[in-house]
Amino acid sequence: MSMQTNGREITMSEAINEAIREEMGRDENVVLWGEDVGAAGGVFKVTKGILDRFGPERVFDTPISEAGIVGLAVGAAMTGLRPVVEVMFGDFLTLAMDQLVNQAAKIHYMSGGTFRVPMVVRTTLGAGRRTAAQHSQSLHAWVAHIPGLKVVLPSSPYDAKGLLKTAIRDNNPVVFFEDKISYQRKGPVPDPDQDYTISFGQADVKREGSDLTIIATSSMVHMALTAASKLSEDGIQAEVIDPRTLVPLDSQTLIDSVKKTSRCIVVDQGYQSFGVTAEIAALVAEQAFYALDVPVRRLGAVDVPIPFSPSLEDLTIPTVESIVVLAHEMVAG
Amino acid sequence: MSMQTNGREITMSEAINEAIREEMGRDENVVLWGEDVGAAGGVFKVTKGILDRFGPERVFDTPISEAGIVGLAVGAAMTGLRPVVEVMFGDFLTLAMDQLVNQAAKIHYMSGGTFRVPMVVRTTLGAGRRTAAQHSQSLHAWVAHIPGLKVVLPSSPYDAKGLLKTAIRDNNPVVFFEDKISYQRKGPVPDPDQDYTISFGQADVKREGSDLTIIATSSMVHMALTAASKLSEDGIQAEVIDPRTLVPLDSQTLIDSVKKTSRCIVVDQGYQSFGVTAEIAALVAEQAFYALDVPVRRLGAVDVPIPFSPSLEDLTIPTVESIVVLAHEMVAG
Amino acid sequence: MKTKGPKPSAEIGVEKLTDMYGQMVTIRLFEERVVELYRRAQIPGIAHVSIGQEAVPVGICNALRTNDYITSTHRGHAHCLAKGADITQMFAELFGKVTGYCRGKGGSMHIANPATGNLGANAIVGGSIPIATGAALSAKLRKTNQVAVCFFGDGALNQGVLLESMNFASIWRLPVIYVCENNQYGEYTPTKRVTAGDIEMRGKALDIRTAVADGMDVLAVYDAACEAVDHAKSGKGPSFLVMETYRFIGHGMSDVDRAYRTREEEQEWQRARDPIDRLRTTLIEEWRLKQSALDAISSGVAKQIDISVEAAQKAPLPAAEELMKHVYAD
Amino acid sequence: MKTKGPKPSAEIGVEKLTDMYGQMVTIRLFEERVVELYRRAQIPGIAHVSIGQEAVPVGICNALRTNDYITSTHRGHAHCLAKGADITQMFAELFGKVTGYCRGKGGSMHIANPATGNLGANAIVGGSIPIATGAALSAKLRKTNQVAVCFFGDGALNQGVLLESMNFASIWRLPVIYVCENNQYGEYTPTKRVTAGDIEMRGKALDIRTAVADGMDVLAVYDAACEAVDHAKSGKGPSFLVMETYRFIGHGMSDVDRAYRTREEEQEWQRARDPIDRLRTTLIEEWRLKQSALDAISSGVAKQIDISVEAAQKAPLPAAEELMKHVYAD
Ligand SMILES: Cc1ncc(C[n+]2csc(CCOP(=O)(O)OP(=O)(O)O)c2C)c(N)n1
Ligand SMILES: Cc1ncc(C[n+]2csc(CCOP(=O)(O)OP(=O)(O)O)c2C)c(N)n1
Ligand SMILES: [Mg+2]
Ligand SMILES: [Mg+2]
Repeated sequence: MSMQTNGREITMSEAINEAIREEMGRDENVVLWGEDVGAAGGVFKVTKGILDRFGPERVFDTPISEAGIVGLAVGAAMTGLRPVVEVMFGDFLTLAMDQLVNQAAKIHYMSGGTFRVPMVVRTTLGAGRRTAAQHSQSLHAWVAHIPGLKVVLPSSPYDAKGLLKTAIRDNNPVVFFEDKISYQRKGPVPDPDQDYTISFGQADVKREGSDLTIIATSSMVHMALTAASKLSEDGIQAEVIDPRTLVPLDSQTLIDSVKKTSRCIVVDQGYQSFGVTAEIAALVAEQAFYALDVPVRRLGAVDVPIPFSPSLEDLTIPTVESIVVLAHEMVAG
Repeated sequence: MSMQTNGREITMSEAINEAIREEMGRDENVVLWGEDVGAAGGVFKVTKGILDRFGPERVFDTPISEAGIVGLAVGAAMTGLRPVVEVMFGDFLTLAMDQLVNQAAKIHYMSGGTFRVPMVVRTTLGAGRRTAAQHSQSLHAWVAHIPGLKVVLPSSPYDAKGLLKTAIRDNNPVVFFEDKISYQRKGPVPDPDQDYTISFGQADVKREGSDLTIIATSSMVHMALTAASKLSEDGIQAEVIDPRTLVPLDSQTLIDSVKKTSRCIVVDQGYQSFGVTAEIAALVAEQAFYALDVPVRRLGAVDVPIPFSPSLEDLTIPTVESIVVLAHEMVAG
Repeated sequence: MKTKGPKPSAEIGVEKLTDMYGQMVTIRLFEERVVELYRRAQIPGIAHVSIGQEAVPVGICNALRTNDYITSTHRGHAHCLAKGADITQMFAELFGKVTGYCRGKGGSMHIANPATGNLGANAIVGGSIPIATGAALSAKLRKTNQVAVCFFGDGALNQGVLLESMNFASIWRLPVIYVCENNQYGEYTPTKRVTAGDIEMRGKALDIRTAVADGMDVLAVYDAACEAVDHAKSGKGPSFLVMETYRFIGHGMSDVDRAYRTREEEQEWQRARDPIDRLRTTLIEEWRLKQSALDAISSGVAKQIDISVEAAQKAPLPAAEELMKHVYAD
Repeated sequence: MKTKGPKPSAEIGVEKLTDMYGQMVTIRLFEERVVELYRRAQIPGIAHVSIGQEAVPVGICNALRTNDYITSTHRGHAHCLAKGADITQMFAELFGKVTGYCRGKGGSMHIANPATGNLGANAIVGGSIPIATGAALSAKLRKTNQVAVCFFGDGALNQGVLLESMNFASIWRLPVIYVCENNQYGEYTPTKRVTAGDIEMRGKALDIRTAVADGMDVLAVYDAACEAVDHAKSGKGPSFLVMETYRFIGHGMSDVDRAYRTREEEQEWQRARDPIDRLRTTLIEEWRLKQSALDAISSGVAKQIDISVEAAQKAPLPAAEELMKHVYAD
């Protein structure tokens, strides 16, 4: 961390709210829309008070039209605005993929660099809230697969604020994934008057260690950190790295760590197959090949539609326990 | 290959057409719809003559409504039909992802196994036709990422016919990706009266070899086979394996091969990052770890929106040359 | 194969009316129990109830046969019950028990039941619209003379898939009935603020037979449904029914202040237009039923709910092996 | 800031009319050359031309200012030209040359040009509808008094995003003009067979000002556009214009037998309703222009096209370094 935080602790949700307010204050072209983001402050209350602060000229509640929400942002971004729009649940990205993938992602390239599409789509990921298969997916791998989009996955209030401010200032379409389950997680964040941003493509070493590298994304970072604490009690020093942005990806930091530790676990909350853990594992396995003592291992969500029943849902997502068990296995041999 | 083919050679397009006809003949619940699939026989002429053969009660031209095309199939499949629908270009899947991913893929699971969704979405992948960024994508990695969907990528007329017949008989949603560029490719296929199917989850060793395994999908299989011939002139014996279905994936055949050859290249036409090559490479790097002499290497599409200009487009997709160069590099050390 | 449609309300007699009364009471008490159980943390996740909107599912489903199809929404308990769902299996599903309709895998927003033609609730606003349309296409092609009813809220009016589906239904004259329950809000946003034009025009513009009914009057709903069913079953194609209604409480369990509307507005609907009170009055005044007979229905339902909740609570959770089951059908 | 809209055709005089004639001729000859170059394999990929439909882009774009926005479709050359594109850069793009509007990266279906307010052609049917709507929102919020015109074909009428976008435009009264070029077919399918109801009802149902015009009469198109622009620029919101038109040749370059329609039908449109012939007749009969003056326009355009094609052919292809450029903006 690069900034003094004065001991101030705020939640992830507040950090995001602050980032939006500060950027809206800084640049009048930043506007906000989405379902119930205005008067109600969003279903997760993340945008609370922003309508009151900036007024109905810059903050609008929309119809339930995800393709339209994203598509209008594309047109607005091409013509001078910097929209920050919300797609309430990441699962609903499915409805907006044409506008995101065929339009937003490609317009700068297809137009030979003449048009830019500076927009942010804030959306969510993550299971664990017993909301079943259509409200629990983590579809960031899809977005990361598409050239032209940037993908951000903050794990702490500090990162969320700094990364969102960067996203809003970026001249490209950025998809910003928030884990619903961490909205109330608190962490140190500098005072609002201290303007800071976090550059994309800079992984953050959340904990140093020498025996094993755990690369984890979004709220899985906290699972990894807790696992690392437990492992440390058993004499295993795990390094925990958060890539923070999948696109651009700071592969160097990941590879350097694995070259040092010789072992690597990749943890992510998306479906494991054809997901984020695959890309990172393939990359590390290639680039740190000669340093590896044991195969790179992956922990993603079990490849099933997320079930409703708590007794089943709890089996789908990587846990502290599953990380610890795997780490022991890898260090043992 | 398991069937006598009597020397008959037909195109990929004809093979697909035959598979649909045979299954429609076998089961009256098989119905066909999509944009211009009826009277015009599809923009690629793949469904030519099927309307005449089975009549307008079972073959319909639809409006340009991809979400509807796929969504109606879900409802029809749940209630007794076995729709085979066409999404003309794979790029347009973006418009139908909610129905495919949140509905078709999940209904069997979410309903506790009470409803089934036996439907096939035929669509295309592949670049090289100078149709630019919105008509050249290969988005099969997305579909493979979603539990509940099956994903088929035929590389030959024989495989296309046998796999499509299996797809139509399968009780799950299957997405069948056809490379536009191979529609006119010919290959041996048994006579129409010889009913054969190819089981999902069985990779096919298209060429045996001992020095290197090339895992290739769809039309990349032919690139790989041509590369293998060239390599063989240089004394390098490459084994070429076509997984044929990504979901289910026959990982065992892939791993066994790499254990034998100690080297592996994965070739696929989707964007390389967070794509199909990542999953297969990660899998092989983990499961054949101790057998590998050099890191598993990947060749996907360059991570750019596919450009229109031939001079640029030709740089985006893996080529025979790029496979050969990489293979030499890997065998050298 | 033309089958006679259902009889209109003027012809159905007191028995059927009383039955409909009982169904509305069942939904009301079921939903009230859901709220209570949710508050006591017995129901995990999220849940949306239909208190105040009972006339729509009951009026519509009573015009259907068991094998006619319905699709439902995130606010789906009422549709499932009106189409004949078993209360115990409903609660079991809400609790995430393996004895629930979806073996605990679906929960509140995904209850489905082939035996009653219920193709499933759906947590994607608008998500079930093409599904119902596809079921209607299937019925037409298989010549089964079934009809498919698609329930959705006013919020779904602005999902593109509505246009696509209705267009399909219209050009192919499919036996589907689109039922828009306009409860005046989509979450915290008034429908009028985000929905252009008159709602019924969305059907008319696509050449679909359209009717507006008072969604707080179960008999008006039922009659509108009978006509639409008749229309569909005689091969004339789709209908679009707009039902004016109101949810008496919040959007979901966490929506308690309801700052987006006034208490006066709520009271107006609750006092003057409660669909259960209304049918009760009709039964007493026009059909001379005794208050006590109607009270007995309520207490019977209440008892049934007690029994069901208890049974569902005792049922087992799904075992770990269930996790990997049903990802793919055999 | 209310700006006066454009003058209706009755007031614009012969100079502007002749100019519009020249624009239509330019499009016609441009497209004919495209067909020829395509047949000679000089244009890679796919291309869709607007021969027969020239009146719509020309009539509409002449009611716009340079900084007003347009979005276009897969059949987009005409819109780009009518909005002021340079012919040489157009051909260069079609050839995949680095001097093209998109540095050869876009091709026929993606020509975009900020200098003329052209937000881009689009190869996704319906794909540009929300983009134009978003540009209109942006113009409104930035108070620039610009209008955004969204061109699309009849095929896009059944894409859900149309409903979503038009609803946004209506509720927020956005300065957007939706121009449906109904050329009677979407690929090989007659529009009527797949499109329910009267097209204009799709606008009316959403409370959008709607007008139907003869899309083969450039002055009728122009007048309809003027009214819509006036409406938009005076803050009254969106319009929906339905233009009846016809493409004289196939859908794309490979569509040669056109089995989906009769030769008689084609000839009816071509002989009686050619928009260029029609304006030519008006100019000669009502404005007393000489045939020779009009012929001179055509030959001037033809010469310009020769020069442009030659220049574009000589231009370089993009170098390999271009591949990785413009994936992301700085
Ligand atoms: C595609 C999609 N977008 C947003 C949501 C979140 N959401 C759940 S219910 C709801 C409001 C739906 O309103 P309406 O259709 O009127 O139904 P009601 O809740 O009033 O019964 C919203 C926005 C969703 N579930 N699906
Ligand atoms: C989303 C999408 N679906 C299908 C296609 C394939 N396609 C290209 S043009 C076309 C017909 C479009 O018809 P219309 O909108 O009437 O335009 P026209 O070609 O008649 O000008 C189709 C189906 C596409 N490009 N995009
Ligand atoms: Mg509502
Ligand atoms: Mg058309």
